[in-house]
Amino acid sequence: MLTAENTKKWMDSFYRKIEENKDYLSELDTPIGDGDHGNNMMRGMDGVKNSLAQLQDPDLKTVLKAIAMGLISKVGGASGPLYGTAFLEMAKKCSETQKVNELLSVALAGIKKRGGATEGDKTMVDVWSPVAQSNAITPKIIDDAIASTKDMQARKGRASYLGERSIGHLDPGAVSSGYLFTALLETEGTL
Amino acid sequence: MLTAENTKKWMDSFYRKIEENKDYLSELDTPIGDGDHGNNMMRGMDGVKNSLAQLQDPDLKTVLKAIAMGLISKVGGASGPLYGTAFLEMAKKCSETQKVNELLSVALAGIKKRGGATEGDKTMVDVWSPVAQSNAITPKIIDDAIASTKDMQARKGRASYLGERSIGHLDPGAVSSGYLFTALLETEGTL
Amino acid sequence: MKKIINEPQHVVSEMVDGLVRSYPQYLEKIPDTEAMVRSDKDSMTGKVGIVSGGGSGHEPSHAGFVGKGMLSAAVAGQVFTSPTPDQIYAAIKAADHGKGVFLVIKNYSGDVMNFDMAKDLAELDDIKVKSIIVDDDIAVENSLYTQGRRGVAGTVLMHKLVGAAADQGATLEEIEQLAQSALANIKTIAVALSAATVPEVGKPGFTLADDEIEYGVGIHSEPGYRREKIKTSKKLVTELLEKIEKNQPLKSDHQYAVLVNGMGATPLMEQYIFSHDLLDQLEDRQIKPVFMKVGNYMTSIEMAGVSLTIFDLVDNKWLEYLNYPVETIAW
Amino acid sequence: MKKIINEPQHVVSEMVDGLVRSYPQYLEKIPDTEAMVRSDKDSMTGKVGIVSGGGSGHEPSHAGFVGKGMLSAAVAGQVFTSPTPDQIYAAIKAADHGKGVFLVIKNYSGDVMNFDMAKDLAELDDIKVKSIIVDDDIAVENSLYTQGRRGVAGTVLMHKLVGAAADQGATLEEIEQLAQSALANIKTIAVALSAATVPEVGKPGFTLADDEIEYGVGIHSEPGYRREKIKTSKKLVTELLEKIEKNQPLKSDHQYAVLVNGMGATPLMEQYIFSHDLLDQLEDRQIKPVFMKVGNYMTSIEMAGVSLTIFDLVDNKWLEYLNYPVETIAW
Ligand SMILES: Nc1ncnc2c1ncn2[C@@H]1O[C@H](COP(=O)(O)OP(=O)(O)O)[C@@H](O)[C@H]1O
Ligand SMILES: Nc1ncnc2c1ncn2[C@@H]1O[C@H](COP(=O)(O)OP(=O)(O)O)[C@@H](O)[C@H]1O
Ligand SMILES: [Mg+2]
Ligand SMILES: [Mg+2]
Ligand SMILES: [Mg+2]
Ligand SMILES: [Mg+2]
Repeated sequence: MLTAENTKKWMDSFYRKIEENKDYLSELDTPIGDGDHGNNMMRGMDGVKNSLAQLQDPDLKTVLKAIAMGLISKVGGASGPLYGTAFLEMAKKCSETQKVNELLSVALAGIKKRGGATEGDKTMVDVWSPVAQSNAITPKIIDDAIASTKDMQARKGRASYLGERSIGHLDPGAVSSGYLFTALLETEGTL
Repeated sequence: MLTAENTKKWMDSFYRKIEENKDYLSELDTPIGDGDHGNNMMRGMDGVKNSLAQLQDPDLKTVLKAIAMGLISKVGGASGPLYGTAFLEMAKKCSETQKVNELLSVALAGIKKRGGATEGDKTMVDVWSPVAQSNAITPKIIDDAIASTKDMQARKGRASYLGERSIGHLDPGAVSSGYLFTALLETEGTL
Repeated sequence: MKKIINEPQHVVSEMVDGLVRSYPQYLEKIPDTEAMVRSDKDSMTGKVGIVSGGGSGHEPSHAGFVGKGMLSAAVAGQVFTSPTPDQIYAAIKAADHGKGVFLVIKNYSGDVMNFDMAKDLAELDDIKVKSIIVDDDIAVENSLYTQGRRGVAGTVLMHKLVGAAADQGATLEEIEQLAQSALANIKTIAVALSAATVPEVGKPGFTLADDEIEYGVGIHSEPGYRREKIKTSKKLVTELLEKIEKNQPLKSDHQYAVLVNGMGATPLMEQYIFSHDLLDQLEDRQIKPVFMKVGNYMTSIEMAGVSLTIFDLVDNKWLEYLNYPVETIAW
Repeated sequence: MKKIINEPQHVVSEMVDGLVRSYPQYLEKIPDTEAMVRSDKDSMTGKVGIVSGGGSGHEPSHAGFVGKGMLSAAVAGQVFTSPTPDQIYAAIKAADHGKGVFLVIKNYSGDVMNFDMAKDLAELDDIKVKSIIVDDDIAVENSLYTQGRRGVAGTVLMHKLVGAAADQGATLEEIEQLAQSALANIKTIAVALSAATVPEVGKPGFTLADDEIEYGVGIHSEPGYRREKIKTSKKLVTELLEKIEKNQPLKSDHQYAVLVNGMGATPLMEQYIFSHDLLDQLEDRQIKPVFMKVGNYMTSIEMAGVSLTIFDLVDNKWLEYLNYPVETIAW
């Protein structure tokens, strides 16, 4: 169950993972993208941190919306509207349910709609989809999902310009999504 | 005594020296100029060769004028109008006298007037002047004159931008003038 | 990385400030954004607004084309990164004068999604918004199963067309129609001699050997379709022109507009030589462009190279739009 | 050397052909020369002709400024080499419409002497010719015993002034007077990050380490006054502004025009950031320029760097001339 409190903790943990892996994410984005995914996510999470810091006693919906707006208004790259849309959709749904898997399902639907990608296109969808569909998220589900993008040929995003040459590299957005779900796993009280 | 015939031979010989030393002249022009003196002189002497080739049985005046126009219309750099003026002045004077030292004197005056340089300014004048003033040109006069430019500080032309840093380098225009006079020395019947 | 900058993370805000302060007669900054709107507000009254933008690093695009007869506003994202929806939305609001706003978007997933979200925001405010997604770069084979072709220098010609139409009072629907029919006739292809360095990254997006070039590179160092040893300008023209021809036949009874675009570090000397060879090879096909521009219009920071855009002027009106007078910094 | 060219010895003729063929509405080539004259002949009738030129490699100078309200003709020499008298003379003849011709010459011994000989030729034909020798580069200490200061980017502002005056019907004497009084108030200083490569030479005119810059470099790779490690844009501005101030005090009650000029390979992004810092530091002196331009106007092939020109508008008329409308490729 998501609450305002544990969602903030989740974001603290995600922030630290992005901070630690900023250079790695940008490196992953270099052979098959434009080398900025780490910088983009860091800028976004700085935005999230600032938005959240300004809230006093917020409810869950306010927290989720602030996360969305922080990402949307700071990232700019493809990942911004995608992550942003995910949290926006969760914010819309959270008055109805606070169950993690139900919220992740609407988030996934939002990402798919915004970006037009589907499973197998070598994008973050390939991590969001198995995670959202599992009844119990495990490190293995996350890691397998990330690893599955390696052998895919990209059909969306910048990596798609490379055609077959995109095969053999992990998708950077899949890796950052992995951090998001690992952070979620580690946040007491969310699952 | 200059004649149409020996002047053409003189130019043949000067052409070959420029051709052989084109890179060396440009190299000399690199530390204290813009590295193009060899290219400039080569373009000029190609112009001279073409102009002369078009003449049928020319007199001395026509030959000297053709040399001047070849240089003036092809070089562009500082050396073009200077060498060009020198031969133009000789063309003007040659109906009166064909004596080499008298012709070189009016040529020198033309160079000085055109460029405003005087002896000691580290330019071609420092070779033209001792040569024009000597009753008998010798290799030693030429070589000493060239060498004298090494320790001078440039006060005219591009090299003057360097101030004291121009000291310690031969002046490229002095060196090419040296080839001109060596070629003259080597041309039977001119002196 | 050797650049005239201060802190790499501030390049965009300092650049935008430098731009609007240097050219107050053309540009005004929209407060709290990196978006810029035309200073000459009167020239927008009663007309459809035209908004463009994208990542920074393509200067003079996009702000250099803001002004009477061309763009109403432009949004500058981080270097090579789409601007965010809130900023685009601010530009839309500033450009709207009751007749709606037309967005010129380059086909990159980031740009498309961010502009899309901005459109959603504007529509909530009852601003009518339509858009064109420019995908003129023929380097990438088009396919339903990819992001599709990228938007590059042809975007500048698109700005000119829709800007002129808007200034002449065209409606939002007419402008959308114009943009769509023109887009199908605009093709671009580039060759790079060196890559750009994003200040925050600090090293070039790719590396080419001292004698190597790459065909088909995008404006953010996206990979092209072939690397080989540097060739003469004549041969580069041949390669690029044949590539264009494969996508859009060049016909002697058509009228063409041509844009030879420097990528940033390539001197005009080389661009003019390239143009000379291009005009020769078009002449071989009995084609003499009726409109031509040569210079740095859609750059990739300090990348060396050129792109060639050929615009088949199927509709007579388009040439008129290209020649329509504008007041901008860079057209 | 990686360039988009064919044979190095043909760069100038191919460039000139490319230029006139790309822009026939502005330029016409004078047969058998590398000189170009305004296509719009009517705009020259009854007016003093303005002719400029110099070595090639400074594009868009000088032909980019040929057109109504600015230059009548421009002559392109070999790269970094003065044009020859016969070519300059051809341009003078094409520019003369009975009111005489004014020459804008940059202070290099080659240019001065070649233009001088052209003047002699023109005077033999009874064409009245006057001239200004532009020497705005303050990097070199001026002295009676040297060639004196070089002519650099300030020349572009000189073109604008005399071109506007000529278009408004000024006499040759009035133009000479205008040029002389303006010249005393135009000061320029540059900083280079890398050098240019003349195609026929094939290697850069000088080399700077990866973290080195040089202040005071000329537009043909002439040496400057100091090398040091690269600094922030703010500090570069401080250095250049103080150097200018030593030559010409900056006063809060004067009006200034400013030209920030890219040397060829420096992207506009950096030029705008530099401009931002410049405007800050001028503001510290209570100065806000009344006229400003930022871009590549007087380049040095693919040299990286910028030059800063400050023009003290002592006479009110000068601002009017700067703002006077022109029809050129590059102003
Ligand atoms: N259309 C899309 N649908 C889903 N995910 C996408 C799409 N386009 C890009 N992505 C994701 O975004 C990631 C790249 O993000 P980022 O580098 O921040 O943006 P940009 O590509 O604009 O530089 C990719 O690795 C991929 O996971
Ligand atoms: N004012 C002058 N008077 C006499 N000789 C000069 C003058 N200026 C330059 N020179 C000569 O010209 C030479 C340089 O010629 P060159 O390199 O062909 O021209 P540029 O300097 O225009 O590149 C110098 O070495 C010097 O001898
Ligand atoms: Mg990226
Ligand atoms: Mg030289
Ligand atoms: Mg990006
Ligand atoms: Mg020279």
